Amino acid sequence: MNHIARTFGFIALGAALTATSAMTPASAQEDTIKVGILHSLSGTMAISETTLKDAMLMLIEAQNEKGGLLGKKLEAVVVDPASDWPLFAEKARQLIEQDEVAAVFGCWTSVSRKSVLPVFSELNSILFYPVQYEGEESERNVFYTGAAPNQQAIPAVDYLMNEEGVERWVLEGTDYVYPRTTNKILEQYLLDKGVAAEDIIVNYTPFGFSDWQTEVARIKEFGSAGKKTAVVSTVNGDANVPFYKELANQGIKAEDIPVVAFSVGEEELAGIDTGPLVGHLAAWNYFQSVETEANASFIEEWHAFTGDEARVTNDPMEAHYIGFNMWIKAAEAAGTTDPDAVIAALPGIEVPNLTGGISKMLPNHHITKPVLIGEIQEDGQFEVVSETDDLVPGDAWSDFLPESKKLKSDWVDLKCGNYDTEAEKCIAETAMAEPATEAAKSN
Amino acid sequence: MITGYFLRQGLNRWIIASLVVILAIGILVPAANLLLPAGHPLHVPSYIVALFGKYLCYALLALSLDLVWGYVGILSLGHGAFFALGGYAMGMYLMRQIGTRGVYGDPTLPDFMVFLNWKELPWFWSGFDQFWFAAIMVMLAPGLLAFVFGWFAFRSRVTGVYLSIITQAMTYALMLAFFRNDMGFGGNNGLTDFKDILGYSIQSDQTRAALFLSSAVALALGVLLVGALGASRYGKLMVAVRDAEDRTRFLGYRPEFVKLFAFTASAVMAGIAGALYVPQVGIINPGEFAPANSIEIVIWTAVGGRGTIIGPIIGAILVNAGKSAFTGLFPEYWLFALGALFIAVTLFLPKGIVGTAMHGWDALQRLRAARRHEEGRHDGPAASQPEAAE
Amino acid sequence: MNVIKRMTVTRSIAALFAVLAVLLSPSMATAQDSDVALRQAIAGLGAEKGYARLREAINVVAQTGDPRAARVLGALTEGDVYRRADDGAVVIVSGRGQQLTLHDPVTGEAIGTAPKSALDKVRVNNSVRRSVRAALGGLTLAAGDPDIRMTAARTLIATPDPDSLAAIEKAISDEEDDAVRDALENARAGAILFSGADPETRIAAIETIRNMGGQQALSLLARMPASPDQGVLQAAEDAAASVQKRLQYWGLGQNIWYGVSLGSVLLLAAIGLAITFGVMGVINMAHGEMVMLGAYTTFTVQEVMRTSFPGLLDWSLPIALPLAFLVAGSVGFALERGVIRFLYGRPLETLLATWGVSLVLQQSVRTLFGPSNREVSNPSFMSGAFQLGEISVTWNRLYIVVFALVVFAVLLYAINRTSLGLRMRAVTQNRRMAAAMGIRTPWVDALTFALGSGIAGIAGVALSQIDNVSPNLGQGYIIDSFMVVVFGGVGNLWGTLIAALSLGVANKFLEPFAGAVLGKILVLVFIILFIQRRPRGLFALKGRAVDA
Amino acid sequence: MSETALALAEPDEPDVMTGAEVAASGKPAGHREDTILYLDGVSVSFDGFKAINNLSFLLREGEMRAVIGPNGAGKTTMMDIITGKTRPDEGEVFFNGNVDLTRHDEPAIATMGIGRKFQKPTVFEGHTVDDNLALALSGVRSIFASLAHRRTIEEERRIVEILETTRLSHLRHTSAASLSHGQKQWLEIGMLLAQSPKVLLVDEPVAGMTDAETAETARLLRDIARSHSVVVVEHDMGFVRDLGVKVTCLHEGSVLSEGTIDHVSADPKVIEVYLGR
Repeated sequence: MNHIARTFGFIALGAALTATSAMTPASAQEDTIKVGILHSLSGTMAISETTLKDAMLMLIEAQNEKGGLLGKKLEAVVVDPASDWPLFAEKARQLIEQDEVAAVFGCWTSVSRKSVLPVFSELNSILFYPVQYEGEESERNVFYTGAAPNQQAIPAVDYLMNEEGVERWVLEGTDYVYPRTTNKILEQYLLDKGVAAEDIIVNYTPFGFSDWQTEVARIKEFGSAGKKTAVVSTVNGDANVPFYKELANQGIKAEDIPVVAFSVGEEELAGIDTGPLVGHLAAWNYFQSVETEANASFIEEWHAFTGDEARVTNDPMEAHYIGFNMWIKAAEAAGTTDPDAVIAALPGIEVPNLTGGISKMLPNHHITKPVLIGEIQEDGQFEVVSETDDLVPGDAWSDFLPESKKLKSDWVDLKCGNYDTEAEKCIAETAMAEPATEAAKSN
Repeated sequence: MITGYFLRQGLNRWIIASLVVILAIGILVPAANLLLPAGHPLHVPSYIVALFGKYLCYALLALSLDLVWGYVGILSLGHGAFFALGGYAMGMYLMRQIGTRGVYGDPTLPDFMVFLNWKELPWFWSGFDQFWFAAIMVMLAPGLLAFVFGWFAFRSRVTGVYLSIITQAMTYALMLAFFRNDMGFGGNNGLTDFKDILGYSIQSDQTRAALFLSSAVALALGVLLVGALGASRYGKLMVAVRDAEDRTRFLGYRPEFVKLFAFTASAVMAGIAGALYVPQVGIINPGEFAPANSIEIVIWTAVGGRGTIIGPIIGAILVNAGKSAFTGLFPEYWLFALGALFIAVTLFLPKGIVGTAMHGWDALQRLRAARRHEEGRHDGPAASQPEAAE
Repeated sequence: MNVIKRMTVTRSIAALFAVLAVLLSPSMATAQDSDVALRQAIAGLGAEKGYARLREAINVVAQTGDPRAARVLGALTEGDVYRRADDGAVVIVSGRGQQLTLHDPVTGEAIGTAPKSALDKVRVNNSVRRSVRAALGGLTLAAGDPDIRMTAARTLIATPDPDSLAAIEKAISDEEDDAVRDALENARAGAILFSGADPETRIAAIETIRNMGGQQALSLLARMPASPDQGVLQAAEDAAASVQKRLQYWGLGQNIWYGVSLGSVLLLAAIGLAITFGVMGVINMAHGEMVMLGAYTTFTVQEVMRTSFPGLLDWSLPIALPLAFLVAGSVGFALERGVIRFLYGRPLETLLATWGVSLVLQQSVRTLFGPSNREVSNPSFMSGAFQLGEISVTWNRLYIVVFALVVFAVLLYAINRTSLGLRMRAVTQNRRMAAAMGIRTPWVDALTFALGSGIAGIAGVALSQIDNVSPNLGQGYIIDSFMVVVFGGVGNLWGTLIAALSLGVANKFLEPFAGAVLGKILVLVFIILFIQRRPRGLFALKGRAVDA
Repeated sequence: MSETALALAEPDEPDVMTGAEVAASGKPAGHREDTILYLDGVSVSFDGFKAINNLSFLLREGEMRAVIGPNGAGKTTMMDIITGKTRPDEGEVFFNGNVDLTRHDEPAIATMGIGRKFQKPTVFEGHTVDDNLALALSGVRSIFASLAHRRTIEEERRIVEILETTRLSHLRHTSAASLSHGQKQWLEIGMLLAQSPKVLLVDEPVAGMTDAETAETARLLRDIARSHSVVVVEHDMGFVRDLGVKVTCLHEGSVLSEGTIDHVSADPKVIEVYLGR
């Protein structure tokens, strides 16, 4: 009998929960503007994304202290998509449809972004995406505040070629779309620069790869052929720690074979004993060690907000900083948070970044950023060894991939994310016309 | 005719009741979404339609697992693989439907192949531009995998934990394989950015309603199928194999074929669930093969009550609704709640929610029967539904 | 404003120069004259910004030929050289925090302290470090300690320079240590390859290089400038081929080593599971989290050592071992008492409950320690690698292999020879009989589970040395662990050992041909097929079956 | 559960084995063609341990035979070999004089007409007594046929008949899980009968039964033996005596002695084996 009572209790609980989940929007308060935060707080990506959630909460709090936006307070709506890609889409839908957020800041992996894209275009909302990515995309509803490949990979390779005299290249990456695309672009770039094909090897390992012995030994062997060798690493997340540990233990020093990474920042280094890694490089658009006033106060604020002096800042955080400020400025300019108005207002908006420059939102929904090359220091920070003179505009479509060379994105004049400059037409538009004819046929 | 067959199999009233409920939900929810205006108190927002559509697919998936676990006693820790294969088959069709609307405007190649410089469509992508072909593959791919895998495993009499672990190895290997970009299935990003299905925009409320209804119908058919199988002599045989495999063998049955049939049928069901799931969530990626996902399916089934028909359905919906609610309400703490739920259910409701309820119901019936001194009376409700065995 | 991480891992170069300075002190008086020149040169290090200028300044310092220059150059690569803001003096700095101790760049004597804000760091990059290294090579050939001379000779081999031939030849004639002389001979041969020497000399040098062997020889032969002489070319080609061939044999050994080392990691990960799952039949999905707890215990111990007992830092691993065992063991104990004991006889349900436990444990750690990776550094005795012929063996891997085997042996002993082990076996074989004989079976169950969990915790200590310490740590090992235990045969410890090692080696042999991903897939397919052949694993346990 | 029955299983009562009658033992006499079961020179070993060593055994059509022997004598392994569970390393095993059983697996052998009851009662606990018997009934064995199968009147009649034979009629709709130990044994015998086998192999049918149940079981088996060939493996000497049939005593995997119960129990080799250690 006891069992039955318990069972019914459970069912009632379940029903109550379902009901609550459906009820949440009802409690929406009219006097706030909601901002969605869509970062994984559990699962494999929590490692990287939790910090971004905290950074957003800090930015929103700071903005509210300054008086909010358009006379209203901002309210953060945090959800946990749990590193589960379909759940990203579900949560995005919930944020936009139920919670009626004005904009969403979120996603880290390419696949999570791809998963939410249709939701944002269907429900016409705004996503700020803060992570360096493979490019080859420009959506009306998405603003890319992280680096496109030309804002990270190519300047890094230039530095190694010119400053370190590297002639032989190992492109080591995790097997997913960002490394694949980046390496494709780099390979073409290197070949164009006159590097012989046999002086490039490309290698992919799975996610979370932890046994690097063979791979590192191979790099060592490849590097002992006499020519100066460097590793361009697009190894992702969890696999980095064992990778660097193995590099250090097999005695690969930065002076011999430098490794330049595009996915290793201050946050990732916090998990590694950096002593043996001094001199290895990373290319980003921001380092915590950059000495500017804006950065110093940002870091101070961050430490105050988290109550932890040891918390580091990193590049995607700066991207959110820029993106958030751009959104505020655009909404103020438009006088509303209505997505269409804000989307129209965003291109051309300029806000200071943390490295002393002014970043600008471009018509292709990417931004201008400086490219910094940093060497890992003993204290887990980077020391900038090279910096581009000007800000580099983000390029949605790479010039080093045959199919995307001809494409151009311009949401201001052309109103198109993939304009074919050869055929002089917008691919998305011509395609839009087609299903109508098809539907007509089927009727 | 078919109905007649099922009726002859003596479907009990529980199954009929759940059929009615499922179909009613299948019709009412989309109707409330489409017909009622947004402000109406009974209006169901599209968000809920998409969400429940997903739950219905999960319910079908859990039911398919229940067929092999609850009835035949095969604990598959790799059922996610069949689900994902069905999903990929559907995803490939949806990819081909994009046509020139990809970002590069290539008429045949999906975007991910274009930027990886693939020049032509791999052979295994051919045919997927036809819905009928994709529909067949949705069932054939998981069915074939299950058949081949089962053929070897069951004939070699791999049982118990060993079987569970190799099913896990199977889905893990498939996950690694599908993660490889060289496989030609889009690697980690999987298949996404779908435009339309059978000529209807995948984002329209009408299409979504139709998909919702299809999921409900598929689930109802699943219930019907499992109910009919369970009530047939074959169903008794499944339970017999679960309880005493050796005995069936010495009675002249071939338990490996009993298992193989159930395993294959279950894989096909899982594949259909996957195929309906993909257009509703808009993405299929190798993460669906992750062993953790398969374990979750087991958990839904167990929470609801394995060996019962409505148990896994209720379990799948309840756990996922809880997950949806918790991840929004307590994003930082929902894993505690979920973890605690699993522990509590195993400890306090070993037969699952429905199993326990039925047990209570049975006890009640028996009590009444005893009071009326009706000896030997066959009490109906749970008789055709096997009890969860240890 | 940031945590200043431990500034110096005791790295070989730093130690080397400390020793060097002591050894050179008697010669100080005679070096009085060059003192001014050296100080002047050193002042140049702090003069101008820009790496190119810095490199020039380094060469100026090196050209003084004064062995005492090694101190400041060594400190430079460590990032310990600062420029005092007020007077522009170059100083070497030690200590941490805001107040730093200053040292004279020539003598190394402490010359007071200064706040960090009053100092500018002399920034270095890779190319600067390379310049320093090259400069040091020449400076240390005359050192008193043969080990230092050896290092110098090795540096010379790696950076062949015809200009240093004279110096090398002088060093050879002065050298008394055979090993160092051999190394110097190799260095000379290397330098000759790059010089314009006559063909005979070069062929002889090629012969020397060929005998030296190894990857480095191959590299030297590949890099040497093309010679118009056919004989030289032929000799170089032959030598390269012969070196290559030798390397191939060594490569086989290297692969086996990699495999054994991967296998030992698998063994460590799986061995606790061999108890909780193999012996007790609990499908323990929280096993990975026990490993994770062990890793986090290591992290905590290391943090405590770092902040409170810096002298014991290198001992944090040995200290963490028993603690990790206790932490994971008591969590295991609590888990058994609180959850699992209600589930005996229902193995598949333990899967559910322990899965729930694993979620809770993961999230607890995430809440307590934060979601990001935590740093657990290698103690100095586990850093680096040594050469065994042409096989490069990293110390941390070697320690892990040895450690895994020791854990295995201890566990085997515990189960077969101790009274708990005896009771454990009695209970698993016949619970009722054991109970009838007065064994407190619930107690034994709890202890057994605690033992399995504790061992997993110990594994976590070892794995923290090669992998991420993050809340996801356990998830990465759980599947592999189950594969190992099942492949080896449930309930058989020896099976687990053999399975772990053979899967490790198989994986490493497949990796070069098939790539890491395909290699792993092939191993999984192999396991699936193998289980078809032997449905109870490699070493099937007779009689009692852990069956679902 | 009767303690006496268990005690009887221990062959420590020499008085049972008095009145010896000497008969020839060793290689089975007679031709393969006349037998229903024929084992000759069968050996099987597990990891070096010879479970069956050059065993020869034959059973004529309609005969009932009791097999006794100490633990580890190879009784169960012999059954495993006959039913196809274990393949012999060497030797011949024939059914009906001409069917080589070593070439068939368990289901095939079962359908040929060899039924087996396990030492530990094994019934389908998730089913009722009725369903247990229905599943055992000879006939439908293919998966697809079983999908559409409906119970026929003939089947119904047989079930009722078997229920009566096994005295389980009043428990027809009870779950097998709730039967007593003895009832499970009978149900399993009933399931064997439902198979309509030619030969029944019955492994320790009275283990754990009360005296009354034991006597009842002996009666049941004698009934069955009228129309079937039966091999009974049993420890309980009183029960074997009750059966009143020819006895084969196994030891270390081969036949030690064969004949009437009096003959076998007086055989000095048997006494030595049972008491000598």
